[in-house]
Amino acid sequence: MYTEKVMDHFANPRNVGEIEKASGVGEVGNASCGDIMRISIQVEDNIIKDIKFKTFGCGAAIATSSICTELVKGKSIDEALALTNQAVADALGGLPPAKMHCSNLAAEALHEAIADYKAKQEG
Amino acid sequence: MQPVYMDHGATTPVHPEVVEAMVKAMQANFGNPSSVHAFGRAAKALLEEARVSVAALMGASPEQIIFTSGGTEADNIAIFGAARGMRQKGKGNHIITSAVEHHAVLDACKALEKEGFEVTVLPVDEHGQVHVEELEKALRDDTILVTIMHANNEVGTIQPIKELARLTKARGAVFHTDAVQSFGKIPVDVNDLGVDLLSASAHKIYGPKGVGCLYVARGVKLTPIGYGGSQEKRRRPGTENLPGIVGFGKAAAIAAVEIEEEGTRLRRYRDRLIEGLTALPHVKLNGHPTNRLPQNVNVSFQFIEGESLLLMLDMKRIAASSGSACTSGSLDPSHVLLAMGLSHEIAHGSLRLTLGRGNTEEEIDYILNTLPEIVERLRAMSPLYEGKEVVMSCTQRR
Amino acid sequence: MQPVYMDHGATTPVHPEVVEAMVKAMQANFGNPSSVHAFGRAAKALLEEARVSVAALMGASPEQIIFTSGGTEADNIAIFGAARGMRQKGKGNHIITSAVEHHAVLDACKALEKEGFEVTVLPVDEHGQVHVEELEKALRDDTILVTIMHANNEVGTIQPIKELARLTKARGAVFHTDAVQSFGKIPVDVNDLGVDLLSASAHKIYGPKGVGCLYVARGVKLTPIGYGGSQEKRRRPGTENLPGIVGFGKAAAIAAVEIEEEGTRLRRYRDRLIEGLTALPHVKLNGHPTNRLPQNVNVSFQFIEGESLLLMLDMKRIAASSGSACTSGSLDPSHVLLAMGLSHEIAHGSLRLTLGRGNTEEEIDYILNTLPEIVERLRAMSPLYEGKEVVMSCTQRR
Ligand SMILES: Cc1ncc(COP(=O)(O)O)c(C=O)c1O
Ligand SMILES: Cc1ncc(COP(=O)(O)O)c(C=O)c1O
Ligand code: FES
Ligand code: FES
Repeated sequence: MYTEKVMDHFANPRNVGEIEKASGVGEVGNASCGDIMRISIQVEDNIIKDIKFKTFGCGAAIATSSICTELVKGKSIDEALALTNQAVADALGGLPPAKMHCSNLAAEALHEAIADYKAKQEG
Repeated sequence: MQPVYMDHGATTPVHPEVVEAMVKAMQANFGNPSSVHAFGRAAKALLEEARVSVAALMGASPEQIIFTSGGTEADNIAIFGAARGMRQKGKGNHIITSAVEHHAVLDACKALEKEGFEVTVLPVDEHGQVHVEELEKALRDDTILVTIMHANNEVGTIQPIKELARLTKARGAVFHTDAVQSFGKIPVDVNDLGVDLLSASAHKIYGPKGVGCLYVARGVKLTPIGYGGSQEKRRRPGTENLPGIVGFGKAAAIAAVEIEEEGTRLRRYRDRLIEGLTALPHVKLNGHPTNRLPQNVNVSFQFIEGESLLLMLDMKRIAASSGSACTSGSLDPSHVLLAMGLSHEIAHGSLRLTLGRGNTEEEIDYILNTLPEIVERLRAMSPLYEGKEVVMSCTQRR
Repeated sequence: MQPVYMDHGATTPVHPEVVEAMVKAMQANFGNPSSVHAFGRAAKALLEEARVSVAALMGASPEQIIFTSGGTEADNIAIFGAARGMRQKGKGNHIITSAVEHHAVLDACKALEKEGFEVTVLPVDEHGQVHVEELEKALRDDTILVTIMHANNEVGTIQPIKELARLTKARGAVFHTDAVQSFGKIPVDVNDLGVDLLSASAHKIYGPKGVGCLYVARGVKLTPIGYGGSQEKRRRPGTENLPGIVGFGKAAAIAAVEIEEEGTRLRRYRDRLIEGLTALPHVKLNGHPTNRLPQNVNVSFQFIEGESLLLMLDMKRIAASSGSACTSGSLDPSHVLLAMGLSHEIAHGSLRLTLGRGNTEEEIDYILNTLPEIVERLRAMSPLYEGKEVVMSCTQRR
């Protein structure tokens, strides 16, 4: 069902947790549909220095959260914003069709976290 | 350690003696039971022998058993057959079922709604039980069919079939029960239960997949749903699945001998699991505390989701199942858990362990030792869970 | 001498490698293909492997194959499904079939008549063939489904499916063919034939009883006839008959290798039998002289009745079948033979010998040596027969 890469990120998720005093936090989904994802980022000089996630969801949800943090850690905000759900799925070697929406969530949570960061900057 | 199979509610390993009987039926007795020659007669004899053995395990007469291609088809033949048959006789138009039925029953009833039948779906209580008073309220003069399962496949709750059937028959309607999960596991006697129609399936009792049966009491009219040859009194046409049926017969014969002892053994394992798992924080037993199948354990772990739990268990070589929608790719979690009043979130965190012949005391220990760690690990990743149990990261714990 | 099995049209022995594959599927891979754990994934892999192999033997893509519980169910899913599906789309109401179809097709069409569909039954010629012009005449703007078998089970006549399908599809109707008797015996290619739906059955090609499949071309809408789980794209719900399906896959793989050589071999036996038997007095070949299945021999012996003939053959350890009503307990003899214009009397005297893998040259000799005596013996008892061949009583002859 899942690729080896998915199972690797599921079994050994990278960057699990929560950043205290994060620059931005994004949370998407709801428990009724079975996915909740929260991503917190620490930004310095427009670079994502640190990123952590917490996820309530299926194997694909956990794996996409994990790879998403790995893909953008150390990247600029603009590079992170360019990350699409397809890129997340591709980085995992693909997802089953029924599980594509899980990768949406990871990208969305990241974008939310960046929006939160920007809002704080402006505010 | 061998992989631990605790998903007997989904399907069971095939008993070695069943395999043996099936191989013999394919090698030495491959004839078509409808043929008049020696090959045909030998096949026919095997077919009828299996019918005797399956009938015996439910206290029926052999001629009351129709072999089908599984539990789903048995349910469909019973429900479409009885509903259309009764309507043709002008008896009415109203069907009653429950909210926790298998999809083979629920979706058949939904399809009948499109044909103009009216369907009442009875609610269940927090343990998944149908109350007799609910049926009493729902029964009408034009009720023609009541279909309520004997034991639930997800939470193991056993329904008061005897009372439900008596009430139904007093009103002149037909009573069907889906006994796919109870047949061969707890005593099932069609006369004692007082049902008109009863479905069972071989692959839940160490028989092969693709075979089931329907008990049909004398005098019950069924409009066929399939057309073809005159096999099984025209109620289920098509060349009989002889090796499968022979396997079902053998499985029923073995179950008849083992049912009591196995029931006692599995009940003990079940209770150990329930006790051990519900002792963990934020865990809830699903289903009836006592009136449940000996082989069924169903618990919800708050803050975590079922598929991830199954995958982690799988990595520890434990096979189980869940009522989370994420395992099925659909949106809503198990309709059974929702009907019992569980929130979506709690339903998503459900785990079903269904025990069987091969399970051992050591396996119960293994589960009880392995699960807490996995649950804690997943909770540590969960944004819903902020308890202090997560002070140590799970990787350190390993 | 071993008993001589010449009833492969009714069912075939299961190939030893098929049995082996099924045993493995039951012992090592008993999981439910819908389960997410390792047992389930292994079972799922086997299921899909079988689908590839069955699809390959008919030039289809695996995702176009739906596994069913046999040829009968495949026919029913196709016919009810397409007819109701097309009517729902408002395409019309008219179905065309032929007079020589299997009961799984004919009786399904009859049942649809009760639902308000109109059914035209095409006649056949004296060889059992449907003429393309007859279809041309029958097609209407509201024709939604044409169902005509590839090869006949009783007389082996092959229909001009390619032309029939082309004509049908040019009028926007769905074309179904029952290929239960031809699949694995003669080349069957869904694209070459140009059909939308095609039924096959495992137990006619040395696979197990209780499994079949339906090919469904892309874009063909089928209203389901069964309800339950979401297996087989909801077109055939219920836990998959995994050992059976694995056996079907294996049987198809073997057939792919053997089909040509076996066809040539059986054609030779067939022609020897036809030549030898029709050389006897008052014997008539039924079915097409050349355009027939390699394994099918069907002759009528005037003045005698099929069941007695079968019983006498059975005493000589020969297993065969007949289109006589007496073998089925009904009143009318084979509808196929009657549709071909045979009188009741001649139809009653029909004998079908269907050849297969196990048959040998010696067995052909044995039949050719044994049958004349039996025929003569029965004729000697027949009030219809007053020929002088009966001067000597048959007991003296032995
Ligand atoms: C309660 C119940 N009914 C019906 C079925 C369907 O049986 P089968 O898989 O044999 O079609 C099942 C099992 O899947 C079941 O648990
Ligand atoms: C032409 C034809 N169609 C359908 C069937 C039915 O197939 P099954 O016995 O697998 O249901 C048969 C065989 O019995 C057949 O010969
Ligand atoms: S979280 Fe449910 S499908 Fe991914
Ligand atoms: S002669 Fe006896 S049934 Fe036909």
